[in-house]
Amino acid sequence: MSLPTPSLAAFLSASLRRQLLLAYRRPVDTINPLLFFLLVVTLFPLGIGPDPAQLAEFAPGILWIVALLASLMAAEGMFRQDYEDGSLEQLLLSPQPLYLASLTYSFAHWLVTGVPLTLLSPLFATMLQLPVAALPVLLASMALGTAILSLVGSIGAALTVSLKRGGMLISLIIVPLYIPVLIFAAGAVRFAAEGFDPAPQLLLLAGMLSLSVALAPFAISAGLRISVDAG
Amino acid sequence: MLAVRGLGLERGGRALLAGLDLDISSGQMVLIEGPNGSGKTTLLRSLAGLSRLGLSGRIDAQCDELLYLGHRAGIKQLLTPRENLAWACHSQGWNPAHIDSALERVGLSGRADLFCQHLSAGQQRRVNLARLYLSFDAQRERSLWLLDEPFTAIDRGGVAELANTMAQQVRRGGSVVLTSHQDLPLDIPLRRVVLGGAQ
Amino acid sequence: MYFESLQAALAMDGHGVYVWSVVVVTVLVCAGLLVLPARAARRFIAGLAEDDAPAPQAAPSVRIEEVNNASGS
Amino acid sequence: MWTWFHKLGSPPWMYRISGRILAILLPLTVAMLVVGAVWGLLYAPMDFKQGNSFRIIYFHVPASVVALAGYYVMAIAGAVSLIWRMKMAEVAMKCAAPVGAALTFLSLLSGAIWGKPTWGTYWVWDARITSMLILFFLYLGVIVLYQAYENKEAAGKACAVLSLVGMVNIPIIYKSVDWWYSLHQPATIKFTEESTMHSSMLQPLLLMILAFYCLFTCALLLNMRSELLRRGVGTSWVRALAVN
Repeated sequence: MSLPTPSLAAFLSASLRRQLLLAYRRPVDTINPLLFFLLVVTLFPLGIGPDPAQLAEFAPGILWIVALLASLMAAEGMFRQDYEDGSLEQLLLSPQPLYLASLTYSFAHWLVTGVPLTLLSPLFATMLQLPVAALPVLLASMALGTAILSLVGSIGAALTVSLKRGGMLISLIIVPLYIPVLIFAAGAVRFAAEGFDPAPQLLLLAGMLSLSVALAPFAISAGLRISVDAG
Repeated sequence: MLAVRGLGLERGGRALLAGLDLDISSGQMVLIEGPNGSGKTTLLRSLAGLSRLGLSGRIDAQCDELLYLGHRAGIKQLLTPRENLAWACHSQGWNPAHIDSALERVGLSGRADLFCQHLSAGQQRRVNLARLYLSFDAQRERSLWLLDEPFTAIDRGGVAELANTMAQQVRRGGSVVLTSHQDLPLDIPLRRVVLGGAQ
Repeated sequence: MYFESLQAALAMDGHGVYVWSVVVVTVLVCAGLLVLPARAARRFIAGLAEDDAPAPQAAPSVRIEEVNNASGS
Repeated sequence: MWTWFHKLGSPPWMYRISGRILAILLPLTVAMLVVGAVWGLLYAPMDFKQGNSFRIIYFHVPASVVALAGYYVMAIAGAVSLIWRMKMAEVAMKCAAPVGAALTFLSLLSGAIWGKPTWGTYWVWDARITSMLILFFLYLGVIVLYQAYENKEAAGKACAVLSLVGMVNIPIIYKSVDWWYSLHQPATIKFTEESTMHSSMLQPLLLMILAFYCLFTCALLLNMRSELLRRGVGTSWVRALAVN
């Protein structure tokens, strides 16, 4: 098929603007993960006790586990609406490269879920007594880590969007793939809190992000094609 | 524009059709007919390249533009008709300056800036049909329209206008493939592909 | 043999319970891996012999016809 | 080369050849398993640090090694099915998943039982066992995703994509878990260090690993045969089988 390609940059920026506009008009999708984050952070001191020293020790792990769950929750509905109203069909039929369109979707998803989580994480960290010195590293790890989670989560969402009970399934598919992010990101924050150099872990996260940016869109595109076809 | 060789379709372990050879050349209108469940939509989706499961044979498309309108409108409820069409323009490379005239031709110029969720089902379908006019205005050389039940939920005046546009598209050298339950109010030659006929 | 008697081999200095239970589990898993699919295949063939599977249905025919309803021309 | 590739894609050919392979490989596998097990359990010398419970190594390590390799087999079959649209590769991928999951389960269970005499508890978050647990989830994900799709052709494609994503991730997961373990438990008991193993202990282990590879192959072929039959309902070669 030989279709002329209209301006790619204009299409990608239009797609991004469209996703952001939709998120702005349906803010509940953005706010829910944040509320979930706040609620679960509240549960931990109630569950394990208010001792500041103990909380501070567990804070990196708690923050990252909750961020991971919030991201999982957000990933689930990522393509649902577009699948049901037929927008995905139109996306697949567009002469524009699907690889970049998928990447734009993930990027928009990160902007509306990952970035707010990152920005609010210092607040939650303070509630959990994480040392102030570790906050910059927390921010960096959140920014890098949630971007990876968005990309990997998009793969799961793309593969399960046509299934009726995709919700449980996406957790099973995606959580094992989230584990390296959890280990290195929580490790980085822990190192920073204990006064070690967290640079290696952050660099590893950056490396993983580059890898997912390069490879995840292939899997997302393939998943979307299969889902639209199977529906 | 579209060459189909030995096409076989199968869904859910049931053969829908086998050995279909079909050439769709420039300036041709093809109507796919058949009872419910005979595979009209699946055939149209495979021509569009959306459906590859259970497909055998070859489909070669040689066109500059492929437009598919399916059951699911691809309309975002939280965007206005204008915003919906603007994205379609970027995606297909149409001129966004034609959005206003396209909306006018589907009778929605007064509602261009309302959210689509406030429009009726028929109006939402017409937002989708506006893409046909945008495609028409783009004047692409080899333009192929694949329309699944385009007349559903359209009032009588709309049907006439739509049929007229399809006729113009064909006269201009484009091609139209459509499924329809209704009789077409058209006065141009067409090729009928009847699915699910007796053995 | 490393052990002096069968009793010693079974007891393994108190570790026998663990070692032999792993052996039992391994045998079960291996047997399951090999027997289950083989049995499924055998039953399938037996089932085929009993009720002859329906012949695959030929696809319905497709009719293509040219209609010239150009009223004026 | 290409005729061979073509034949590989033909169900009746595969069914016939796999039957012939199994006729030889199956008895061989059972013999190797029995010999390896008896050798390891009764003839190999005891490890003086761990006592006789170390003999669990002859089941735990082969199961772990082959379970991991099985994931790669599954993912590569998935890749072949996506790239060359080869149905047989899709069958192989689908059938490898439960076999691999069963071996991962065996590895986890034997590891847990081994933990009791060694660490005094059934479950320790050791790097190896944790990685196996994650591998088990990866297998389950593929199996459950396949079941969830009604259209089995779509299921095969989706699982091929998922197993490829898993294959890219496995080295990262293993490395990250290793790092995590060294961070939290520096230099505790590291008992299965191959370098310290005496050759009289190593030889039965190598035999068992080979036996488990053969076991995986046999189980995969048996599963594929059963799957080929199910998919071939109504075709002439399956009906010919029923007549015999």
